Amino acid sequence: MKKWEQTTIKLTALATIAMTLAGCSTAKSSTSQGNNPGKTIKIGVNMELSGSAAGYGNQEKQGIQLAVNQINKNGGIKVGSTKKKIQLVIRDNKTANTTAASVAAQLVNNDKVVAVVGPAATNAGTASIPNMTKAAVPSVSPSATDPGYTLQKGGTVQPYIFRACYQNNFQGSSAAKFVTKTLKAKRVAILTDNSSDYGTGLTKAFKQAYTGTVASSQTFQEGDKDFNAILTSLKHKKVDAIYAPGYYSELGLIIKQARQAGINVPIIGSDGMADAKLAKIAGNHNATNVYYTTPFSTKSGATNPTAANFLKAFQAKYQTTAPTFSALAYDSVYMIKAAIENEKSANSVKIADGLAKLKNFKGVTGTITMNKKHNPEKSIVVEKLTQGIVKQTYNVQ
Amino acid sequence: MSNRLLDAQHLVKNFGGLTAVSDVSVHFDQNELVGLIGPNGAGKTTLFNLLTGVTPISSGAITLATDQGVQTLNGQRPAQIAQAGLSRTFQNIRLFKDLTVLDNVRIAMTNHYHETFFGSIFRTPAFYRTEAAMTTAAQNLLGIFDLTTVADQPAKNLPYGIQRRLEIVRALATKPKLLFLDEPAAGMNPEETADLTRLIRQIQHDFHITIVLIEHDMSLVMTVVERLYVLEHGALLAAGTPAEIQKNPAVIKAYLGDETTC
Amino acid sequence: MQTIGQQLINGLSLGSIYALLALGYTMVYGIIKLINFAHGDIYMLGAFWGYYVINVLHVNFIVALLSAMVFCALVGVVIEAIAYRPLRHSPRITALITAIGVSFLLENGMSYLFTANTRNFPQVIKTVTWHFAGMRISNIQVLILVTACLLMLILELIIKKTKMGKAMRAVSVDPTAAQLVGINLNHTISFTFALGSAMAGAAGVLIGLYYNSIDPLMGMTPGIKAFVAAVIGGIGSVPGASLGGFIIGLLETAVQAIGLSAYKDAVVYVVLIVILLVLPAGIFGKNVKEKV
Amino acid sequence: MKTTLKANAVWLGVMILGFVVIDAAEFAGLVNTFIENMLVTIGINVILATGLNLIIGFSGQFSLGHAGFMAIGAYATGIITQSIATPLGFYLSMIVGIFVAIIAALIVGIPTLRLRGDYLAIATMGAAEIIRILINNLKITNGAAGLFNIPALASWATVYTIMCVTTIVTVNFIHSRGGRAVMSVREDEIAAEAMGINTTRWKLAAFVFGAATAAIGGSLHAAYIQTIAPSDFNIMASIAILIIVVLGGVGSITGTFVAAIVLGALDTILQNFGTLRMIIYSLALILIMIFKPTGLLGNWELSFKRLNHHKEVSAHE
Repeated sequence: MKKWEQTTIKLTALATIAMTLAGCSTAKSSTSQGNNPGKTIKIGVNMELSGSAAGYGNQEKQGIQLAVNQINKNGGIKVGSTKKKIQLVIRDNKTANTTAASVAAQLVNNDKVVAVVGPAATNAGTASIPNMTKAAVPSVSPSATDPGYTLQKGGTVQPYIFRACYQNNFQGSSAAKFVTKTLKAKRVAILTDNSSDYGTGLTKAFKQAYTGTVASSQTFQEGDKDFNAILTSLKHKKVDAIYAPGYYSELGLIIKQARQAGINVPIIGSDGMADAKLAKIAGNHNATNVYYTTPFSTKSGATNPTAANFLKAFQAKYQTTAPTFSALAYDSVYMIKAAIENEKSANSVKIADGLAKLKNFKGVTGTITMNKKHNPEKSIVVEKLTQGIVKQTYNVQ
Repeated sequence: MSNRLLDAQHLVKNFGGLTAVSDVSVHFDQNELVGLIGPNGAGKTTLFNLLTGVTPISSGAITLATDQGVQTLNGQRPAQIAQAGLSRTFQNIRLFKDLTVLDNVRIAMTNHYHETFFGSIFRTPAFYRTEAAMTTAAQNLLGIFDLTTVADQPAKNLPYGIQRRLEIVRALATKPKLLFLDEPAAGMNPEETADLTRLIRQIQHDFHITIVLIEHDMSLVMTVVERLYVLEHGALLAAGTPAEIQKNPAVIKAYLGDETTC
Repeated sequence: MQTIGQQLINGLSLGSIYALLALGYTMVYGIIKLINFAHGDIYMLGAFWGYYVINVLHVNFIVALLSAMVFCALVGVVIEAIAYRPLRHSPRITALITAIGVSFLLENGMSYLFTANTRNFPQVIKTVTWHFAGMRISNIQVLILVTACLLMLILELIIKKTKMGKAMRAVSVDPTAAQLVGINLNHTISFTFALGSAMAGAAGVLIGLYYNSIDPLMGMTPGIKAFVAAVIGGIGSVPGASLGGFIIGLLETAVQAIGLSAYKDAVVYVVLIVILLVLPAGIFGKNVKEKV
Repeated sequence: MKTTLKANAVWLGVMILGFVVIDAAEFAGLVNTFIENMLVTIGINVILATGLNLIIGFSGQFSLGHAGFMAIGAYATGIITQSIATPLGFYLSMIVGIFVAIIAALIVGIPTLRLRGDYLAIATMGAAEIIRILINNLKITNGAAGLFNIPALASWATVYTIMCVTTIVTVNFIHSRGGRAVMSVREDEIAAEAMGINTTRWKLAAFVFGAATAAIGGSLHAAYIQTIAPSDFNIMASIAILIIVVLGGVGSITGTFVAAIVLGALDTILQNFGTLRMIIYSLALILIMIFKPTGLLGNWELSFKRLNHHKEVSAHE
């Protein structure tokens, strides 16, 4: 009987402890006052520097570094009466959501940064949100495009989460408008990058806004290299255009293989394509009749002095044409700078306030006003490639 | 006929085009000690494999007498056949090497003790009772065969002869009606073989089971078994008592012929 | 009809790429039963080698191809000697983890040294597209198809006809016994790695040229697909690897052709599982029963 | 029997002590969100790797599909807690996840577990990929975009407690009739069959058990990280868990703990090395495997029972 008793006692004890432990750990839910700057303004970078999105992450890192170098060369950011230099803390989240959360925690808690640029991908971004919010430190993602990224569950805005890029609905519907009005395409085929929210989100928005017929809707995965099967099946569908939201690595190959297969209809993509490498991968003669929506045109240097300045500096520093991801990341840093200067404080909570109130900010990717949902409102253009070169830009109303 | 235990009729086994066992009929009675001999490659182990279900038979019939009457073992999985009461050892010792001697024996008792999944993961009193009963039974068995001192050692650490003995104990732990021993004396010195002879007799006597053994050691076979089957080229060459077999001209020819070629 | 014919060509050319990669997997697996996870990354190294020798040294295609094969063979031998040889008598799962480690190292090392950017491969052979009966095939597709079949034949000849091939087969059946009859185990295994890695190198240059896009992570997905191809064909079998490659290529093409591109990989895996259930060692694999 | 109880008491003490230490450290401000993140990741990895170790280390079946079952648990929680955002909803979702994972494991396991070694590995990997691709294309799972804004219903304390409970349950299972049957399958399938062990059944039992713990891990992951996407559960995720198992020592639960802690700490420290992190990580992996081929602990287990026993023996001498 003794054994029996002891076992029961043990089991009960275990159950009780389990319940109580799970229920009540020492809760510490004081509202954070945010981080304050020291001698320098510490800005964190939570970025995909290795793993599958490393290519894009590194481009963003280049944009960030360029911006910070420029700002520091000019003495830093004016906080009230003094000028403080920026100190970057760059950390790799290896394109993993769990790591992105951990990096965010390290940046805000250990490095005590006052603002973060990144992550590049929506999912890594959303994984970081709880830790950013807990510490009351704002983050600006150059390229998290999911419409819900800046929103909480009920639809209220995430107080510390901002982005520099368009959200998918805007870009996707703009593309639909362009295809309908300018290209007058009645039948389109859609080719979606099905490995992230980016391609699928754009397709969803495009389908909602497009009034013509979608003759075919196919998907591909990041890293795919052979699209001949899909393209062959498209060939006889008699489409007027192909909408293909995705990144330049895959789109370059799609354009190349489509043209080789004799499909010469316009191919319309999104800002993930806006990269000089697109034409290199596709081959210049193939990259004709190719369009993409973008916030920033390499031609915009003519009208936008900020962009001209950026393009020149980027070319000088990295010996290559600036890709959109770098431009967006560059803007993210300057948006933080503007927020600090407007608020005359580099306290992280204040920066968040400043970012939310951002108005008519002159960025590389356009004149930006932050709306209530923390999405930047800026104009969108469509660039047309002919022989691999941007020959024409269109405005989309 | 009343004490017929296992009856195998017209067993055939083909491997691709090769016939390993052709039309062999054997039977084993209650509490009998039967030997199975034959030159290398005669199909002795294959016959064991067929009887214990390790390899499925191509054709033929195997039936076992149970309390519920005569049951067919055709098409049964080895585990089912083992549960029906046929246990065995292997020519090239197959112990659970990394597990302790005690666990080797307890595993063989799996089907005789019932623990619920819930009981085992939440350690109910019933679980402890079953576990204790199982351990006691296993230790008793180990005690009978002088293995108590090594109970906590991994099986792989035991000397060869002890491993052979453990394999027999493990087979006994399944509470078999019929025990197949595949070359139990292989690799043993005469002293160990003598021990083994005593052991086999003791098992037959104490456990009241039927034992069938494959053996090359003629001194062992001839002293211990009551009846013999001789296989050659996958077919039954002769059957009878040791005395009869020793006089059988076909057997003498087969064995002498074997020797002359060596 | 034309579409079907064209899709057949698409499938075969995609299949030949998987086949090329699967050959190396099957050889290494056949001899030391190791899933050489780094195989796809050696293929990536081959592509990068081609990229640099063509861009920097301005060599022609044949030189690039052959030098990539030699380079990759060396890399394969070095990897085997450093990372796998010490583990020859360890549990196989240990060697597998090491192979994964090597794969990570190559991917991230290359990303670190040469950035993770996608690059366009220099087009040293001008693409010529031939049209016939409404179908089209490019010279590079033909080149890859022919190379894949040729390499398969050469491998088969090496394994079946040469002394080294005999040694390889012996080692694959029983390394200890092979050593007893005087076969140098290390040489044989090194040779196998050299051969398998050279295949990957060739594949790297050819595929780089064909798709015109290379990046440090390019070996990951095709690597896994090629391994699946090798398993379908019966790992260890050279014709099996080619057959498996073509099966996967045709299958992916067929799935995409009927509009189920989202489930392309899922279908491949379903077929893989079904084939394994029917033929537990793949199509040409020998199902070795354990002797009792 | 007394030693068993004593050992159990010691174990219970260790677990409570661990909790109290972390809690105190948190209270004292030694553990901030960053460290907490690391600890939780380690805890979830322990749960996942313990389950996989049961499959690989104890039943000897090489499964490479753990992430697929993890995905099922994660999505069950992600979807259900969207509408029932209470702790009760969380536990309910975990149970649903376990249930679905068990069904999936049966569907996958019954046909494939007859395959051997690497063939089984590749088949289970394929099965996990099929699960992931389905999730990637379903509406309810929100496709490739995944789910975010999942209510934060798992604290570190929840993870810690559930880690302890799953470990106890797993270890208890291993040290039972069923656990021994499972190990006999690993040791020698033919001999196990000949001893009347229904090997198919026990292999399946271990596989399903492992799948259920994977679902628990996934469920906690979803509720703690609050974001899940199909790409979190790809082949590399399965491999990450496999690495923990092998590094710790196949067949050693203690080893799994040690490896999860070592790798978790390493990963966190490497965050300071920027882009070099994965290079250092892979080198560490290769070197550990070369110098410790059977893993950090081999198949050694920490046992207070044995420790106690040794003490008593030495006291008597």
